[in-house]
Amino acid sequence: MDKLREKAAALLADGTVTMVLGYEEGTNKPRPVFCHTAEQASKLVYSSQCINNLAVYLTKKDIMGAGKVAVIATIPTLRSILQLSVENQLNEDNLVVITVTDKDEVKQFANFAEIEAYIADFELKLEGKEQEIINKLEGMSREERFKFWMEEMSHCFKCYACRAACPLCYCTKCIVEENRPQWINPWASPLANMEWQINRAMHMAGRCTGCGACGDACPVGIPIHLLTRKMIEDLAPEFGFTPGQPSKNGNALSTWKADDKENFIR
Amino acid sequence: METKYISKNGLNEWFSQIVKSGKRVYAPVEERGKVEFKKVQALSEVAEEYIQTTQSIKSAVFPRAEVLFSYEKENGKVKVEDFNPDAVKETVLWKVHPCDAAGFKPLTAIFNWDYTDKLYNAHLEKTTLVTFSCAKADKSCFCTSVNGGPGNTTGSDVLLTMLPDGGAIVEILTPKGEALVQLAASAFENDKGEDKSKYLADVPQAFDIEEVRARLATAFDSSVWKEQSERCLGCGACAFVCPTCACFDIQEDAHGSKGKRIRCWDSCGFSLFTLHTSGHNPRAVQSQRWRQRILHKFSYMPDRLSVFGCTGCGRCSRACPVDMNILEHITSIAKK
Amino acid sequence: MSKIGVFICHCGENISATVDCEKVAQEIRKVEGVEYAIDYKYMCSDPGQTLIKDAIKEHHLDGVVVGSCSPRMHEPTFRKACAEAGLNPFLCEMANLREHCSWVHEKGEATTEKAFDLVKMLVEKVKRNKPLDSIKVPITKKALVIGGGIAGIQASLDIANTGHQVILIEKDPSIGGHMSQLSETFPTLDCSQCILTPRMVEVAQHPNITLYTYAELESLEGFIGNFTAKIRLKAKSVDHKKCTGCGACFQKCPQKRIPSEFNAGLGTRTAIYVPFPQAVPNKPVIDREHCNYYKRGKCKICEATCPTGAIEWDKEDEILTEQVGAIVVTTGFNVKGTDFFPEYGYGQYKDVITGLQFERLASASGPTLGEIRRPSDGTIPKKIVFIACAGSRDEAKGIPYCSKICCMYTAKHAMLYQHKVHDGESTVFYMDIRAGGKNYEEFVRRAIEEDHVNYVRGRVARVYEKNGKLIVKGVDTLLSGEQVEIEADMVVLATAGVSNCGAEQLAQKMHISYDPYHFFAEAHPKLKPVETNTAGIFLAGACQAPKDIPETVGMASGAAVKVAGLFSNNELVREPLIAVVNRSAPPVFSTCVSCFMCQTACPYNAIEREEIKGRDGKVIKTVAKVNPGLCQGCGTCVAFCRSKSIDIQGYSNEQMFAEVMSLLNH
Amino acid sequence: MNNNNSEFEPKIVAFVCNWCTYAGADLTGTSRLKYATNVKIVRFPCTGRIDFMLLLKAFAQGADGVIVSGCHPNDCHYTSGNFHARRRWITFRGLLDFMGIDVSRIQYSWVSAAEGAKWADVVNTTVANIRELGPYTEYQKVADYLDKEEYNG
Repeated sequence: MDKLREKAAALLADGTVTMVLGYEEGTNKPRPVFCHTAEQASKLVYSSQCINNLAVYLTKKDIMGAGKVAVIATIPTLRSILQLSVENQLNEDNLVVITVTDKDEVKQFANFAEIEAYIADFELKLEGKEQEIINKLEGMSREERFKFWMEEMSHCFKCYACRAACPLCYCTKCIVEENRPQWINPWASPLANMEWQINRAMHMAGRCTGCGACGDACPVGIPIHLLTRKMIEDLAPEFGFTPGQPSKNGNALSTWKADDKENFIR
Repeated sequence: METKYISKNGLNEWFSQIVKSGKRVYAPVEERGKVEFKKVQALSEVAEEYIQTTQSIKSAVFPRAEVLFSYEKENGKVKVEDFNPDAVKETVLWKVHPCDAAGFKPLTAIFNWDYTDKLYNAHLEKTTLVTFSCAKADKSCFCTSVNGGPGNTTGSDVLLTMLPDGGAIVEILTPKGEALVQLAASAFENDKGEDKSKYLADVPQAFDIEEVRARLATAFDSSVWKEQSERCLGCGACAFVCPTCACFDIQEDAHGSKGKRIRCWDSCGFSLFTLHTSGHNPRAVQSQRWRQRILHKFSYMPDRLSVFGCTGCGRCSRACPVDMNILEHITSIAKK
Repeated sequence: MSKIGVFICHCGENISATVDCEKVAQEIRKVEGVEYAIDYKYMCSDPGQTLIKDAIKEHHLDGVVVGSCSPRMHEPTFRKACAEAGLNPFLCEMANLREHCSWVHEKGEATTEKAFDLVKMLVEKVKRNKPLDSIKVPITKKALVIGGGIAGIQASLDIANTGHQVILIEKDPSIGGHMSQLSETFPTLDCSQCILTPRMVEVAQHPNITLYTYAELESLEGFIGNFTAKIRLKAKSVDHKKCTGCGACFQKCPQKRIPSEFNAGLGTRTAIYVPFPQAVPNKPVIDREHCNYYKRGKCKICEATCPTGAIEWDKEDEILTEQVGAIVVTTGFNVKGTDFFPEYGYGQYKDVITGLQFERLASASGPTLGEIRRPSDGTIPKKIVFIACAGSRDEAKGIPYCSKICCMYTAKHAMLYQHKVHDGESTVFYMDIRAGGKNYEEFVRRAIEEDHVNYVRGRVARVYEKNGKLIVKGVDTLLSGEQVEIEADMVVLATAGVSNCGAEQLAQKMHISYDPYHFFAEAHPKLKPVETNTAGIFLAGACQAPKDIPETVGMASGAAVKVAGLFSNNELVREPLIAVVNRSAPPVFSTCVSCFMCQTACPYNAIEREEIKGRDGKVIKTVAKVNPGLCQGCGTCVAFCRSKSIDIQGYSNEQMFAEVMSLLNH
Repeated sequence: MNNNNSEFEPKIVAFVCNWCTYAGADLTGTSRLKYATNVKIVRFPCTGRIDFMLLLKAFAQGADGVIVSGCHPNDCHYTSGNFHARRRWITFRGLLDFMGIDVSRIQYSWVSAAEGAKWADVVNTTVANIRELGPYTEYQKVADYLDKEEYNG
């Protein structure tokens, strides 16, 4: 932890960066913090408890400003950073990416290519409780699954915390704000909520890196992250990509193979 | 204004009488690891062990989405069907916390400020609040800092303070409350003279709200807003769980020649909330939206409506994905 | 508030027979935004169109829906009519009440209701149509003709003679195609080569024609007026600039037993060869598959004999890139071989031959110098049997269609046989005789009456060999109904005409459609016979369906005129139904978030990057931009764009959304 | 909603591409082949253009079934629009099924400009299937956001 604080302090002190994004102690668990001075770096903490995906801030112009910033990145954050770079959203020269290895070493990446190499060793796996719910759902009849999701969706009040917490939801104008035509009814209703989630999932197809920030953010505890997470599990083998590893040449929906399965097409 | 005692059995009797009377009863119910207000039939469904429901009960009087009126155009003529107050059902809100009940005061103030809102008042009129004093609190609670308290009666029709024997001290606060009690008058006994304060949760006061208000009067251009809001993601979670947030949007649900006009929740935390058609946004960045949220609750509302827009329920702090702890933030403002 | 005019067409009886057109018109008047509605017998007729024009002026309509036939039929007609009345043509839409309603449903309530829904759907769409201006794209006034048969030759000459450049490519070493293989042609019996070869030479010498033989289309990109064609020039291994065509090389070539394609396998050729004496260009290529040098690494006799040192052993295929504005596809057809017919001996009997092989026997330039002789022993057949419809019109063989030319050439073959073998006896087994065409019927009658060809109506069940003879077993279904058995010396099968090999792949390269038999599909069976569904690509000849020479030549000239018509303008006016990236008020400028995922999705590389600059010239943001010349309006990017920043004119999100909603709101 | 399947007339929307299936459906007409009136065709330039939201909207608006049809692989007028569409459908289908939405109510097909008969068959079999499945009330029910007691907390 000290090594991390020193590193951050150094970067700020020598003016390499204008700001360091990291974690500080929060009410119940660590939360995002923005250090602008070397002194503030002393607030930094790092542990497995750090679950917020800091990549979400990297596309917020008013927070980032023009200067160079450093971000302390967990594995999920690293994945998001790569996906964002693939999507033309990051300026490699304006970003210092730091992580803390399992051996508790502070590692600074020279470039995105290095990040790619680094995360290649970390396989994106379904967590036990995720797998549990997925198994439960797959065990259900279609009608039961529909009931399950409808019940869940009935709790959604459209606060869009899922969108706000997702590093890849960086559109200036989200489809739910689109009103010509009004694709999705703006008020909270089970159907409108479901339509929103289906859109979110479809827009994430081939992009989602499975960090689970959307699910963590949901104040009413809907396991929405499973929608995209399950999609990764299904599509990765189907379309031949590695879960959580962004591809530079297009994603699941912007590319195709002549032999994509079509047993459902007459 | 009368105080009575009700025994455990009496409580059961009263509750079943309320249900029998045909009134809808909403009470906290534990489901999917969350406690939320839900329509109930029996006292046994009501949750016991919890600090706070995730969402406030404001939706009982200010639903997430509500039809203002519906219309249909037929060969040139337009038929409008207005909102019908008589269609609103009698409702009892059971086991509301004092901080939630207190929320009804600012809500009522907002919906009757420059315009008397037909829908809100219709709901309110038919709603009776049976509030339970808080015996437990957590570090997000701060009712005592905002003119409230675990045994506060503001906004309630009846206030119950549970006693170790399973019975409760019953404070009947309004005619509505009295009427509800009359549904099972025999279930109530005379007051045993117990001091309810013994049974209330300990919620230390964190700041002096008037001091905060005074500081805020000059804080519009303070750097504090940027500092506090840097990590804010700009979602609407805080506003939607809040018992006093009343911002809404008005939307059209039009299909061919018929349609409905709908009022639905909105939040000043959304960047779109103040976006002009011209493309100009008077609250262009999140820090400005955060400032609006705080000033509105702790400065504008007391100025205009002589009531604070915060009851210290701490829901926003618990709901926030990035731990924007309002207690912490307000305290720091007070200390500045 | 829209003012839509709705015009319901009866199409004579075609629509009104099952749809209550009057009711549809009445009901639609009640729909929000419909200002005027009327039904009429023939909307596409002059008075019909006048009706529309007058209504536009009189009622100041800002949108028109015509409920009639398929828009694929008359959309241009009605859009033109609207334009003439001063309404932007793209404010006119058509509801398909004929093909999609009246013709496919029985008369009744439901059918009329559906008709109403279809019209209502388009009303909701047209409310959201925007006036659009056509896009103008420059035209490269150079044509590519693919296939050097008579169709390609005719098309090339006709285009070249209008003063435009033509590139003609032919996959074989010489142009000429099937026609050059024919002996005489029906119904005039004039010598095929005599009329063809002058045309071939003309092609070679024409200043406006660039001829590439031994060449194939590698790939095709772009769109009408602006195609980029990659052409593979297969290695000839002979430098035609140096080669004088003296022929020394192929006289000396040791590989002499290669079956000659030109002689349909009846004759042989060498490895370095000119396919036939009148070939154009009359210069050899080396068939590497059979050449000793390429097979075993030694020989090179041709090189030794070549006086000009034209042999190029290491020559490789070249890829040539050409910009062309239009393409005429004239790749012709093929005929089934005898091996296709188990009942006729699977091609194992030497003296059972195809009609094409008979052409070579009868041809003066053929392997027998025009004498009809049996491939097996070279004797002159005294009894010959011609079997028409060999494979054609036979569901069981997967060829249900009529090959069209067999009846005529079979009659011709029998005639030629009778003329050459005076004591010979010829029998034709036929199913029907189809001799539609100028002097065709007379021609067949001549065969029967003057040349005494014996016509037997019936199918031949079996042909088998029995001590040197071919036993032909059939039934005379016309007269006796009895078994007929003929001991023939030779049997000629009028085998089915089929699509040329590789037709499917070629169609896919060019993105034109084809039918189940891989013949290329014309844009409209009657009214657009030489066009394809892909603008700028035209068809001529048997690649579209089997046809005879006159028809092929006519079609080729037709295609040529289409090309000339296209080239008669400097700019091509295209429908503006293309994608556009939105623009919005500052500080956003466009909701495009520059992820550029659309670039990977676009089939035409039509999406570019555009910098939005502030007054100070500083780049504010870089967003996607659609190149209107390249965009073909498929809309894949539109459905793909998450922020809905790209929309497509004419099929916009608002329009499609409104259509779907309207269908279900009652 | 009519729950008696024998009298039940399914509402079906067909999303088709202009070059193959729309032309194929034209051929069905020209060939005077008959099919059920339940299906109404919406014309798109290409299957690649078809937004998955439109399918959801159709169901929300009361459609009981949906047909999506375009050019056979390799036949796309725009080279690869149908390939992109196919990817989208595979992804969409998996998601819908995971959410318990009845994917058997969506019939995907390739119908070329030459397959008039196939179009008639696709329509008729789809109508029969949907008739069998009955009205999609399960989905349309949740479209009613007014049901406060359940949904408004």
